[in-house]
Amino acid sequence: MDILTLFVVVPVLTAIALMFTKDLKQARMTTMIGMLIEFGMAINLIFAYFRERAVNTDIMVFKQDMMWFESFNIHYAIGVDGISVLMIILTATVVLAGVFISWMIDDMPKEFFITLVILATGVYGFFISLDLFTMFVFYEIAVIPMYLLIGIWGSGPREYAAMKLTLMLMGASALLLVGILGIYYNSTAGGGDLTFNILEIAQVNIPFAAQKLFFPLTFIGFAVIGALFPFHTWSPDGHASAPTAVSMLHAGVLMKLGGYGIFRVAMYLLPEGTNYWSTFFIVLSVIGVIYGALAAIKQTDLKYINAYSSVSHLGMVIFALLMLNKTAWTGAILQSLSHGFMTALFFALIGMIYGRTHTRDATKMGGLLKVIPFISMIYVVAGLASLGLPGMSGFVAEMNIFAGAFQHTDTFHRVMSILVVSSIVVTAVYILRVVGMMLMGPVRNEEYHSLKDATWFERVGIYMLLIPVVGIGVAPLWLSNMILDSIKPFIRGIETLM
Amino acid sequence: MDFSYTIFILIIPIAMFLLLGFFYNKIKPAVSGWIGVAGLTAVAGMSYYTAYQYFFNIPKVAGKFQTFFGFKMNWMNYILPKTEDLPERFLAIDMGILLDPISIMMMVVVSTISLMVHIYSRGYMKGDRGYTKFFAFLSLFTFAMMGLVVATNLFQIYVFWELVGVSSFLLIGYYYEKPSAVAAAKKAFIVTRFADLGFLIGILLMGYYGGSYDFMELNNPEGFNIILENAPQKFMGISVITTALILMFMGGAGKSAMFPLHIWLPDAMEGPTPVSALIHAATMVVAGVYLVARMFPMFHFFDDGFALHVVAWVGAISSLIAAIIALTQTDIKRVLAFSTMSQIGYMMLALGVSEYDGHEGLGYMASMWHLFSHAMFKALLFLAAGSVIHAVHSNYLKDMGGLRKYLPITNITFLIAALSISGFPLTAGFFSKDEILVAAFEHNKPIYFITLFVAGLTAFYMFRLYFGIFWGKKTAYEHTPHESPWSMTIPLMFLAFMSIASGYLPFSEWVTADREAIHGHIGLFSNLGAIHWDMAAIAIATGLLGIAIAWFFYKKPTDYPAKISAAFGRFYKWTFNKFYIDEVYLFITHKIIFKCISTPFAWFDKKVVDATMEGIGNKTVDVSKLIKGVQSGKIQDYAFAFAGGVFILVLIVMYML
Amino acid sequence: MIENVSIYELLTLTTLLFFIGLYGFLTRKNLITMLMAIELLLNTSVINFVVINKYLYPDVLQGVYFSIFIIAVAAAETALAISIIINLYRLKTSVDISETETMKY
Amino acid sequence: MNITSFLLMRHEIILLVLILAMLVLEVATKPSQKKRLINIAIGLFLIHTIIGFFPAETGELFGGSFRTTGLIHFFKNVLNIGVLIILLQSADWLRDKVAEYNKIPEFFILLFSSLLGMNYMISSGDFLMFYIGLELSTLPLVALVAYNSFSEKSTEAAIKLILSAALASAVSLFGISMLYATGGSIFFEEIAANLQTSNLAILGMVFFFSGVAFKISLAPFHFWTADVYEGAPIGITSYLSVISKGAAVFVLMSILFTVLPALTDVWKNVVYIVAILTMFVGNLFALRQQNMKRFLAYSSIAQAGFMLMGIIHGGNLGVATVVFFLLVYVFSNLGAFGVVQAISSETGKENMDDYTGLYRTNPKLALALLLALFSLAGIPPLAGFFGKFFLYMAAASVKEYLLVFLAVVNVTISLYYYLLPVRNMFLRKSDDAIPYFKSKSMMRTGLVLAVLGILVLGLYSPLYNYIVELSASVL
Repeated sequence: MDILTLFVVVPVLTAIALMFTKDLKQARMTTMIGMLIEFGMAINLIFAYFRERAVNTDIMVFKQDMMWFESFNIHYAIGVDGISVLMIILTATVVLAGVFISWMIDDMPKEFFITLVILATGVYGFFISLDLFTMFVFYEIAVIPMYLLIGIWGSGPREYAAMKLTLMLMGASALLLVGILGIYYNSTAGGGDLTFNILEIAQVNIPFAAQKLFFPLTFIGFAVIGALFPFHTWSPDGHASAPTAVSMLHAGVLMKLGGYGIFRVAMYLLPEGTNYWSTFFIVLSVIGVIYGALAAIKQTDLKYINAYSSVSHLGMVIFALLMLNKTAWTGAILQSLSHGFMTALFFALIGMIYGRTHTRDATKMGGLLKVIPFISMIYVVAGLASLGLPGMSGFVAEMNIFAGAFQHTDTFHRVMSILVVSSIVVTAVYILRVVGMMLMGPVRNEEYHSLKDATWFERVGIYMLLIPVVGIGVAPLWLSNMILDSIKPFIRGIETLM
Repeated sequence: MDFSYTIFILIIPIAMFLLLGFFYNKIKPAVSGWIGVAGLTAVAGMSYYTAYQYFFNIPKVAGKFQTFFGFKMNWMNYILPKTEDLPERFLAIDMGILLDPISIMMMVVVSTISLMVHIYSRGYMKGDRGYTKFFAFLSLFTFAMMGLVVATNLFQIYVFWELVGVSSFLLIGYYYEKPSAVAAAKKAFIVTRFADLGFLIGILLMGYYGGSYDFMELNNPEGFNIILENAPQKFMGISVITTALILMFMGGAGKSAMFPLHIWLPDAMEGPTPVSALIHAATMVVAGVYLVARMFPMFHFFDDGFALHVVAWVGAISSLIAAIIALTQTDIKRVLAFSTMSQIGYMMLALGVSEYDGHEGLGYMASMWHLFSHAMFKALLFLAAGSVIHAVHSNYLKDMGGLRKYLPITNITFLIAALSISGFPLTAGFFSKDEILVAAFEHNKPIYFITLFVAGLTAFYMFRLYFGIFWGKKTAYEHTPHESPWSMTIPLMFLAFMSIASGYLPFSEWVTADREAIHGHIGLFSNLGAIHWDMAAIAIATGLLGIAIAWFFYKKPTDYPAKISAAFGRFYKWTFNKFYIDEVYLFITHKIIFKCISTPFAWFDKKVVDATMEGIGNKTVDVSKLIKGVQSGKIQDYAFAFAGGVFILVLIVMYML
Repeated sequence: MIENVSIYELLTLTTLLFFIGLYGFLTRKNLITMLMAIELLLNTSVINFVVINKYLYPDVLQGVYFSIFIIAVAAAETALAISIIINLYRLKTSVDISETETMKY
Repeated sequence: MNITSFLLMRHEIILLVLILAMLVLEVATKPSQKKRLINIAIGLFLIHTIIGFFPAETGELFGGSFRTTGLIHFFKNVLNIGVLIILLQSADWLRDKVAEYNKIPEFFILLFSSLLGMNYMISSGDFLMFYIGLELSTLPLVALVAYNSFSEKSTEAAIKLILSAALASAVSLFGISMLYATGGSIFFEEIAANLQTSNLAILGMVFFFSGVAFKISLAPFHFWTADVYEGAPIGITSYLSVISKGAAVFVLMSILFTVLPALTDVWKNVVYIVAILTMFVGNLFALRQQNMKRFLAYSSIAQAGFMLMGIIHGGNLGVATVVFFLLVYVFSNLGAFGVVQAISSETGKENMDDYTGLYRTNPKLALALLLALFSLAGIPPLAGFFGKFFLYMAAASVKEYLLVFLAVVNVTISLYYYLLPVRNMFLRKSDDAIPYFKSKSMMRTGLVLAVLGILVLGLYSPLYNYIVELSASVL
């Protein structure tokens, strides 16, 4: 079994093992072990990747190709480049942290962890697959468990939120499917087999008419899960109703599928389409950035605030991707990573605070710094990371994005870039607003004085997410280099047009 | 010459921060206090040693001080796309330590004040819950400020710029249970953040058009033509570079509380007094000045100094407004805050009126000198004020008076500082301020008169303060105020000494725009030149006039002040309310941004975007409700549908297609 | 092959019959009558087959055989239908079509 | 032609033997012993199913009125498996409900003869054989629908079915007669050879099409479906929804492809319109259903709409995808119906709300239903996804992107209502949830078979490749 397929196999085995567990203890131990193995593999993968990269100059390494459905030339084709490696590490970390955070899940723990693990399977598969069909399969595998996770273990209007989320994401994948089929049936320039293999499709240039038609389908198909305005409405409700670990996984990893897919499929395979449509989608993404930030100002529910800030941050990712230059793309990938860790951390903390105060309404809390200093300080740190404080991952990512954006000298791009840059102020406003309301000020509620600070497993989860946030922020060089050399082959297709 | 040890100037504070921060509940307060002092002593020692090495032991080259790098590493790279004449290339971002006269001077200032504040805080903060946390934050700030002053490039300066802002946020909000403190902290951070937006955009533009962030490359006059070729765009008649510079100055104005971005500074006084002394008087608030000084060649050469004129006038206006407002404030820390603002305005305008080479660069030297001496006496003023507050537990003049016999040391030191800031002869303030006046006089008459006027006002309100606190009416104190402990008075005395002594440093030889020793006017012990008594006389006269009026009004309680304020009426009210600038901001942020933008957005999101998505779903269900009657349960209807279906299909395929 | 009657008349006849049958099926309220209408419908096809066979392809007797089978099957169909209708009558004591409208929507 | 060549009709002959055997046993056994017949019959049919998998040679009989190819053979096996599962699932119902009326053997006789009719219909080589097969498959079904002769619903359903069916067959006969007139023969080859595009031919095609569409329950010929499904015993409902629909689709496809290639452009339009209409009608009606049987009825209508996408393609690829989808559909639908039947035969509850909190009381059943519904909705990695995806591929390969788009929109709609039972079973708790019960061994075997199919069929690609090979030979 090759190094990549294991990433899909291990979770499946974990799920199977989970079916035989009796109670919470066994279930969480099993999951933790499985996910620890996964995490170890992810760490190992990055070293393996560097070793391989040293001798192997292909776009993708660790390639595996297995014929699946011969008549359609559908393969089980996998492989990774630097970007997918990073995404896999992100996934492994967030999932493991999520397991720790949901250490005390009481209702149907076995089922919870099984569903969670299946979700993880889908995500891993998505990140390693090179074949559009395989990719699509894993994409849907990753999306569907959300319904059960939110619906069963959620809170508030969970049924509504779960249904909304599932339908919108599935509707998106419907568009995506049409786009993929369109790509498939144009994937050969006269003669030769049709193929789903991304790398092979990238060799032929798809007729412009087809690109014009299928780019928006593919793009929107992915952008919905990337919470692009105006397709973001599933995310606030979904996040708000989801249980902690699921919000973490969802905001931390699942929403990254969008940007990743746009980068890997839509823009890589349909460069001319990208060029043709970029203006339109840039406008959308910029609206998303500003709009998400401004909408977050008015929210009082912590999870809603984070959901909207995710809309804003991920809008930045899409914006950066559409800037079509290396710096911005590096920024986009970094932003995905940083947002992944940071938001996961945020949701973990919100979950802890909610578990203690039983409210998510920031206006009802106050002075938490006094009663639960550890959680509160970490919350402040996460907040600072989110508003792009130097030394945190967010700053590095945003700076790359801005620097890339400012390399366009025409007025349209300039205006858009300035709008996006100005979002950092709004971000500061809503972050500090929450910090001021919730953590600082006098303690509003007397029984808060009896609250306990984070437990050991919560601390483990927190540190797992905090370390990368700071790490990326302090020493971004190796990371950006790694991303850069993975981006080069992708940018080429675009640059020839510009 | 090897300066690599300077890296420890950064490492020690951050190490202290991590140590104190992670074990804030393990370490005993006393211990943490000593850790802080010890660390800072080491840092200060190293700074002094560096300064000594740099100014005395290193030969100048062609009469210029050279630039050294204590340390430099590549932190990140951007890719600049290839243009028609240039290939695709790296835009490197380094982290490092740059040593040249101004950075070393700043190192000395920061480490000195920080050390003093550490010592002072051991007494001032005794018995506070977050004692250890406080020292951790102080260390963080020291680290950030040091990183800022030794920055080798624009990007590094921005990085530490933000860190400074955050540590300022944390320290202002130190008493986080006081809502006012929280509000002040938020205000400070957000206002400066807004200013930094300009800074950031400026940096981005500069990076793209200048092709580098590195000061050495940007500030080297030979490279300017190339930059101008790469940046041909003209925007309202000025080149992109100048736009970038002005935007960067916006950031500087924000940090240095220049009009109209000064509103956060008075509120920032909510923080503990040592913090106000360190951050909001001596070091952080002069970061803007430092930035302009750092980029001085660009400011000076592009569009023949357009940006520099902006700096000059912003500085002048700020100093005037601040001085006027300071007249009427009753919270002593706020008075000091406004005087800080006005003094920084001095430094700005001094830079603004300065030229580049030789004696023309007098303003630059003056500004740096004033920065130095101001740091000393303003820190002293704050610490003394802190000692007073410590004694009477109030910030307001009305609760004070006749304290001179209770607090002798504080009284003396405060007096020295007040004299120094009023430019009393032979104090540090006298020398540095006079250089500024000369520079202004030589290059820009209107600004000169503003400056002179402000000097008078400064003298007046400082002594209003002094008499109000230590003389004036006999106030009855419920428990008699007592002099502060040694840990607090020693820094006072040291700084008092400095706020005289720093007047006798040969700045004109050390810190100049083109780094060549120039002919200063006042440098008594400098072998170059002697006092221009004509200029000095005017200044002294103004200062003494101010002091005299203050004496006349406030030494004994009189009713003149009431009369005057009544005479001014409306104007007085305006001044007292700081010209309602805060209210304007409040209106913009709350009424406009919150009410008119954010709320509608939230509404729009729920009611329009979301509703549309909902609507699609609901409509589908409605349709299915609508058509349910078709399934009527009657066979004959079914049969009719059947037949009709056939019929229509036939029609379609036969005639329509 | 009937003298001076062309295929067209016959086909027109069957078509008419077809629509009459359809009309009957759609309008009658009595299940038995509806069955008769069905018979009419089936018979049109029977006639069709015979006529087409006789007029167009007289050499092979496919149509004729087909028609025989149709008649047979129709008989079976009717028998089945009648039996079920009887069952309905047993339950509801009525053979009106309106008895069979309980399941809808 | 010698006697051995009759072995081409192996399926039919064995079925006939089974029917006769049941007749004999019916006479032979005492009423008290009749329950045994259930196991015997199922055992016999199992044997038949197994025999069906032995390789069979292809060829023609009766001068071409009966023909069999690899694909037809394979498809008959699919039907057998389906029927076997249905039998297993309805064994309990027979034992508990039907035995007292002493009508057990008839059930098998009728069911087998209906299946026999299907087989003949599938491998018919001329319209006569086709017509006989059609009727032979329909009439016993009517009897079966009316099987519970004391239930008014059942009777009503039967009447609706027989009358509509009669009308449909009459119309399609009328159409066949026209095709006969234009094609000059009732043999498929000859019609295919000398049929030209003419209004009469088109008219005949549409009439004929509507007759078959009725059996597939395509809109607007689908109205009987929901009512009959609701009224009929569940076993029969699943038979209707899976076997007879599947067979009809297969026949429609092979006739359209092999007999009416001359009219391809015309029938493509017809199929196109009907496909879109069917999908939307099925989904929109299914949205609000409460009765699980009606719900599944409409969902199966929508599924039929999807199948037409493969027919649109009009080539080998289309055949392969449709057959594969049918195979998958058999398992998915039977899984769903099986659970419904298990619950209804245990508690008599058939409403969606009765399923509330099912997972906490009967996790296995709930899981089976979940898988079945997800497979129907086309969620990977379940078989249904692959079935649907290949249909899209088929449609997209002839550039019918609009059709694919509408189809995926419908999938999204369908997902909504497929999730409703899931919501009730998993998301909600209920105090009066269906208490835990242990279903009989046969029922369990049936469900396990179905679930296994759902899980394995899609991922196991050689199966699909095999179908591709077979379908290459049919056209």
